[in-house]
Amino acid sequence: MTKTIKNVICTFCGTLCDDLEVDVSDDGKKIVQVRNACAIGAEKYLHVGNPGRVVLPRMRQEDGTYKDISYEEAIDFAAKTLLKAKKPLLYGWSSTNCEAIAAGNTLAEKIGGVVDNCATVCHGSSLLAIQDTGVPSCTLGEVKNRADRIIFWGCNPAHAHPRHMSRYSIFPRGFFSAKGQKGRKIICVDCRETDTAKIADTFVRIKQSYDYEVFDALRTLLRGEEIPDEVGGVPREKLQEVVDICKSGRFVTLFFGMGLTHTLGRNHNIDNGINFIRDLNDYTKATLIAMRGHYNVTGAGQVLGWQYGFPFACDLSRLTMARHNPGETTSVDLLVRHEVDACVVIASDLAAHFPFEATRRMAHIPTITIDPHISMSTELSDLHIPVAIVGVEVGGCCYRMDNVPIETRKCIDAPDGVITDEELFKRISARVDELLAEADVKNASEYLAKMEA
Amino acid sequence: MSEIIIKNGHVFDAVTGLKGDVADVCIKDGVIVDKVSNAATVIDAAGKTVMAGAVDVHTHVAGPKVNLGRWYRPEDKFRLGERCSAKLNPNTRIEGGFSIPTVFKTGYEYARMGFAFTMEAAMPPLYARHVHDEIRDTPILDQAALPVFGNNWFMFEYLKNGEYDNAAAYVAWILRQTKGYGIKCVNPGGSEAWGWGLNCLTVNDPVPYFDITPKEIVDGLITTNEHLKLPHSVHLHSNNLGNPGNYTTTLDSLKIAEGHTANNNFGRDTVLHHTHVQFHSYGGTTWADFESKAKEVMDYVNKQKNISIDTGNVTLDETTTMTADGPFEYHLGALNHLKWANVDVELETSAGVVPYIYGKNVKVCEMQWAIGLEIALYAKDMMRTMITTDHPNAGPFTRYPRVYAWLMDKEYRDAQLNGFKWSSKVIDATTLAELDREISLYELSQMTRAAPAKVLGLSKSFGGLAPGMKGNVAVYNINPDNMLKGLELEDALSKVSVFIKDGVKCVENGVVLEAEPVVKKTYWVNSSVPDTKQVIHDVSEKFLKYYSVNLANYEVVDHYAPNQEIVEV
Amino acid sequence: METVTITLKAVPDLYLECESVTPDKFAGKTAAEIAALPCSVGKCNYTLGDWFEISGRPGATAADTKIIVNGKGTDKCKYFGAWMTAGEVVVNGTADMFTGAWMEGGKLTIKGDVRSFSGLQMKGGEMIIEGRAWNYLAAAYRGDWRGMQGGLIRVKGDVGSDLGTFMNGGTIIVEGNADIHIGTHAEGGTIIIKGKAHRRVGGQMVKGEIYVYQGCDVMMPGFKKIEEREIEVDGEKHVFNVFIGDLGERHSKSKGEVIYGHLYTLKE
Amino acid sequence: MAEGAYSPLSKLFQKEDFEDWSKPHLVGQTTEYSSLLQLQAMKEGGKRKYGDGIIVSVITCTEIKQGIAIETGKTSPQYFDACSVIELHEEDFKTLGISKNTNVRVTSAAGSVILKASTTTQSLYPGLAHIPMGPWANILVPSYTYSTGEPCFCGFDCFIEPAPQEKVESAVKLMHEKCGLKYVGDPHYD
Repeated sequence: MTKTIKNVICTFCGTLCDDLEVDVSDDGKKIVQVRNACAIGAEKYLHVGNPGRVVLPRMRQEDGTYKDISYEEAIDFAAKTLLKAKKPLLYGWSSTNCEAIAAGNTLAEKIGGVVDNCATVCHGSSLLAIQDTGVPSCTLGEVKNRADRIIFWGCNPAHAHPRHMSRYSIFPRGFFSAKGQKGRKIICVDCRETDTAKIADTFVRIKQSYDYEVFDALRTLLRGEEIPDEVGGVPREKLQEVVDICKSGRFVTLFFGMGLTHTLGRNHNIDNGINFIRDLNDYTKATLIAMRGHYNVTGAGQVLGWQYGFPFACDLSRLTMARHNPGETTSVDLLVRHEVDACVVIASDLAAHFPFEATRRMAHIPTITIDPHISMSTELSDLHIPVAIVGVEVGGCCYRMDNVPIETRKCIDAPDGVITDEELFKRISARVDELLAEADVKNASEYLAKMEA
Repeated sequence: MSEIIIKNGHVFDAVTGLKGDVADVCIKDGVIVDKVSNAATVIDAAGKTVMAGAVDVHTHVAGPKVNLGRWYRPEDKFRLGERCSAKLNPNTRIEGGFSIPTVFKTGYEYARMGFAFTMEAAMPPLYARHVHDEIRDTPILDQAALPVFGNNWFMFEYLKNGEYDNAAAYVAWILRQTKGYGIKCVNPGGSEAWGWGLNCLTVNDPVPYFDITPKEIVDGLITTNEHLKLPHSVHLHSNNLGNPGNYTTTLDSLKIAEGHTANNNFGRDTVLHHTHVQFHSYGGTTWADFESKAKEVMDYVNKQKNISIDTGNVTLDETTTMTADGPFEYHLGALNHLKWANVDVELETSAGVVPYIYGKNVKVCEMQWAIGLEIALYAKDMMRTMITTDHPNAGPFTRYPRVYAWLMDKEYRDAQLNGFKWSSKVIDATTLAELDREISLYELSQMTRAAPAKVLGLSKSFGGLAPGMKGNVAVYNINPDNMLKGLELEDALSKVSVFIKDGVKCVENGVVLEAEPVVKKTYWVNSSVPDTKQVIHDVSEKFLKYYSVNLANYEVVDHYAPNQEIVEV
Repeated sequence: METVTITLKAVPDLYLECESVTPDKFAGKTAAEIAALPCSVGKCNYTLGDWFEISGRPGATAADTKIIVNGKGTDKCKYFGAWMTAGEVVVNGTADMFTGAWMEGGKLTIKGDVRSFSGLQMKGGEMIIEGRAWNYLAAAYRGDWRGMQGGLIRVKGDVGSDLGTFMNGGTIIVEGNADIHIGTHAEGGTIIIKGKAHRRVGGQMVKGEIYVYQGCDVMMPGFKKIEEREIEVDGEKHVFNVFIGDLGERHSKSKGEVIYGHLYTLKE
Repeated sequence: MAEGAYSPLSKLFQKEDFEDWSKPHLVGQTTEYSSLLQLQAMKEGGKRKYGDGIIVSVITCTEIKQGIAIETGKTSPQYFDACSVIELHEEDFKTLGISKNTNVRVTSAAGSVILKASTTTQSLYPGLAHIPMGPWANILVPSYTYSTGEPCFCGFDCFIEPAPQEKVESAVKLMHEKCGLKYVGDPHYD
């Protein structure tokens, strides 16, 4: 006998599909079956029961092996490491719930750390562009109900957001878009003919790293000015065609992804893209949405936003004020420039997704990784603290790629003794308070001064 | 058993009718009482002004567009590298932001000015969770939020067909789902039209594809509101905001209230609250011949007893405009060429954000400043007129004390007026220079305490010092016997001597004390009106077909509002 | 002009934030008072005395105060001369981020390189960099549309990317080469690059002038050649190809004339 | 040309130049560097070939296979198979003179790693190669961020040589060795 949980939220990508059906065993300990999920989502739920789940914190030993320790020891080690560090980095946050992120920020504020989330190597540049030129956006439901022109630029939902096209962008039938795909024209711009490009009506292959120039050409054409015969490997006629398709639409939506943020120019590519959309609004209705990767990277930014006013790369080391300056307070720069002397990796895999130069630095400073599973980071850090999996073993609030908050659901119980991110951070904070009280000081700065004296 | 007695202060309170008389205020277990034992903590308020905790009827301090504003305006925060003085209290959280303060700064700053309650003025139901997330993290303040209904597809259908039972049932359902407080209506029809890049500029422009007019929407909403007997009236931001000559639209919108009578058990006798009227009182045809119509609008407001307004005073700062009026923000962005952010919300509303600099040497801004003050000064019934800056649209709420000072001290505002680059032009196009009126402390206590509490249907617990009301008391370093002027007055109003919330002293001489013990509450309205078959059917159908989330994942569950104060209707 | 010489005692373990090192903060203080000025590494608060040997004495006002910074490890110090309004600062070595950021007046000389965000949103004064400058030299802070307002920056070596983003006024002279994104969103001011620029010069610019003597590898599509003209730049006359742009942007009008940004490259 | 504006090709193979963090990043490391390679290529008659290796511009992106593998586990064989490959255009296989699924040594300004050369359905153009995001790709990704926080994940140049006799390392081993940590075998918690 199994019981079925309906309307489960898939905690893999920023699409945050909320229509999964999960069959769990009677004792509520095992997931038996998952319906409606994409291949990745299904794997996420089904492999939870795989053997080899870590249930106790593991401390790295001299000889390179790991030794299981109790949560108390782990929490004490974490609190002391963070207090001793002059400028610790707390990176990740994108695969946990907002409650945990809020608890983490409280801790970061106590120990004067730098809080940074995965946006820093993902859509950070998009956020920089938004800071420079704003963002005419809308919810995914608007796209579903109204859009008749869809542009995918430097993103590949077929691989990265498998159900995006069927739920929101290409196929769904909405209030004003009853014809579904038939009523829509799909444009795909990329340097490789991705599987998304194969579905598109128009595929524009541009030379790698020429996005900025191409956007500029489109905007120039939109204003009826002349451009060279070829821009970024695309003939003028093709660009004119794209402009005409957009202008003839009633509701244009541009989805963009890593193809823009990871390549030459970074924020400027998106900056110019946003301005292209803004210009289009003089002729028709146009919006754009960033294809956020991890399921709650947006939420991590939202919490930082309302607590300190910045979407990512938030430096709290002054203890009295928050500072934000990507290029200085972003994780990769902090690690590569040797600006931080301790590191906490939460709900993300720094070692697997950062350039190696940064990873090596992480491996050489005291590092604590908080992750339900074994990952590259856990294998390179001094301490690995296992936690419950958000969206499977614990609920909590998460934000979709269009900033819509959705409450994730608990499906099964976490393994005995394994605690949640939120509880963990609250306990570390409590331990920090104890240590400050013991040393009889007001804040971490004084604590460090006392230690040095 | 905490007891406090505030001794010998000059008490200004519209509820008990005290106009500066020296009296004691007693609080026991967080509630105002007649007397307390000798064990009570004594706060000496001799030579000081005592008022109830203030209430903000319209402010944008939580939610998606507010946070988008925070996200995309890092330049609105501390300047990098500048060493700010150590926090006065290590137990408070880091504060940041000027025009869009972080949640911590919001709570602390409001408390420093003596505010106990604020109303988040626009909550897109789909984003309700986000709004409550931020409200939960805002310290000290009691808060509530108004869901927007003016561009809601369900309401369009029901109101078009005059199905008021269904409309009422749907509103009640949304209030339960989103933990909302009342009915907000922003640019009726216009924000939906913005879904196609269009707008509704008069009350008679039909909404594209929905064959209903703003007039019908507002009229229907008022009917629904009184049918539901909600504590607050319909909260309207009418069409055609911020354009020269828009005062006619404003009057048309206000006239819709004629013939409606308030029907509720909360002591509210208005049926329509028109917000930030300053933005809606413009004459002329272009920015060139743009002039003030504050008098025309206020004359109507003064004689029409069943409507209330708030001012929306311009504070002459660099700020960030944000409203659910999508088309307006696009228009504004095209005017000042600054960064434009926009969020359209499926089936419900739209929203926009644009930074704006109210320059001291820009004619239009100087005019807007004057018009805002005119509106307050023309008001006859202070129980229907409230002071706001439509935070952060006309200026950040942290500038309230400056606005109060301008209103209470003619010299101060004339100095500002004559200091303008275009002062002669502003004096010609407005009547501010002729107005000698100075708002009294008692009138201030009405406009910032009793009136908003009454209009919001909270007069049983907020806005006064009568026994039984919440123990929210603000003590200012103002001696009515020798009244402060200008900057000093502004200063005294921005830093309370003591602020007591729910019987807990949480601010002293402008310094926030331990913020933790104060239990902040989230207010929301639970209407007993049951769902109708039709509504149940429509909801399940529309969610299946048009929404991007499932019905089951729409509700704001309890842990988003850990300390709820549920207003049962 | 009185001179204060401060010498770094040790190389900072992480990065030293010493925004106190400006004539404005030093002026009229005794050596002891200067030594008491704050600086910090991460969350640890120190005083200048903890990190620097301080000799000499400052003038009564910022204007007649000169600060000379010596010692190994200056390249791990941020904010030298930030917010300075008058006087002079000389750094004998490489300086890290935010050197001369938000500078309003006076003279700032760096004998080595400066790292990113130097001269950020500069309002006035003169900054001479004898080595190379990294990215975001004289750019606007994140989200701000008010970049460099005035003053002069002269770089002897190369510069990185995002030079003079959102520039409103002032002059930047680069004697070496430049990387990508020069004068993006420029709304005024003059950028002179005597070497070559890589790509994306003048993207989204609406006003202002950019000289790139040896041209750029890839020209922005939004630029149109209008004429060839002899112009005197930085004391020398040359014949330039004159381009207007960025035609993709909305340009304002004055007296019926549309205002464009101008890009000049040397005519071979 | 001022020192540092261009990085000589030789730097490619002198790893320690990139080990030393305190050296300022070369101005426009990746971009200027690639334009140098183009110059060189032109000199040699428009060929991108040097010795038996070729120069390609590499992008690293997410893929559904890699996505699933991440959920299966970073130490799983699926993850290894999904990420330890470099996808090339058929043309480039010809120029390299190797057949599909041959191991190659890939070297960038940041590092050097052995990968398996394979083809893809998501067609590239000659001179453009793709490595799925992961530890192997990141050995090659230059950490230069142009002061935006975003490293050069896409569009950095690499030198590819056939290395049929070399072995592709497991992620954990690779990381431990490169970081100079003691490798005691992949974790197993069965």
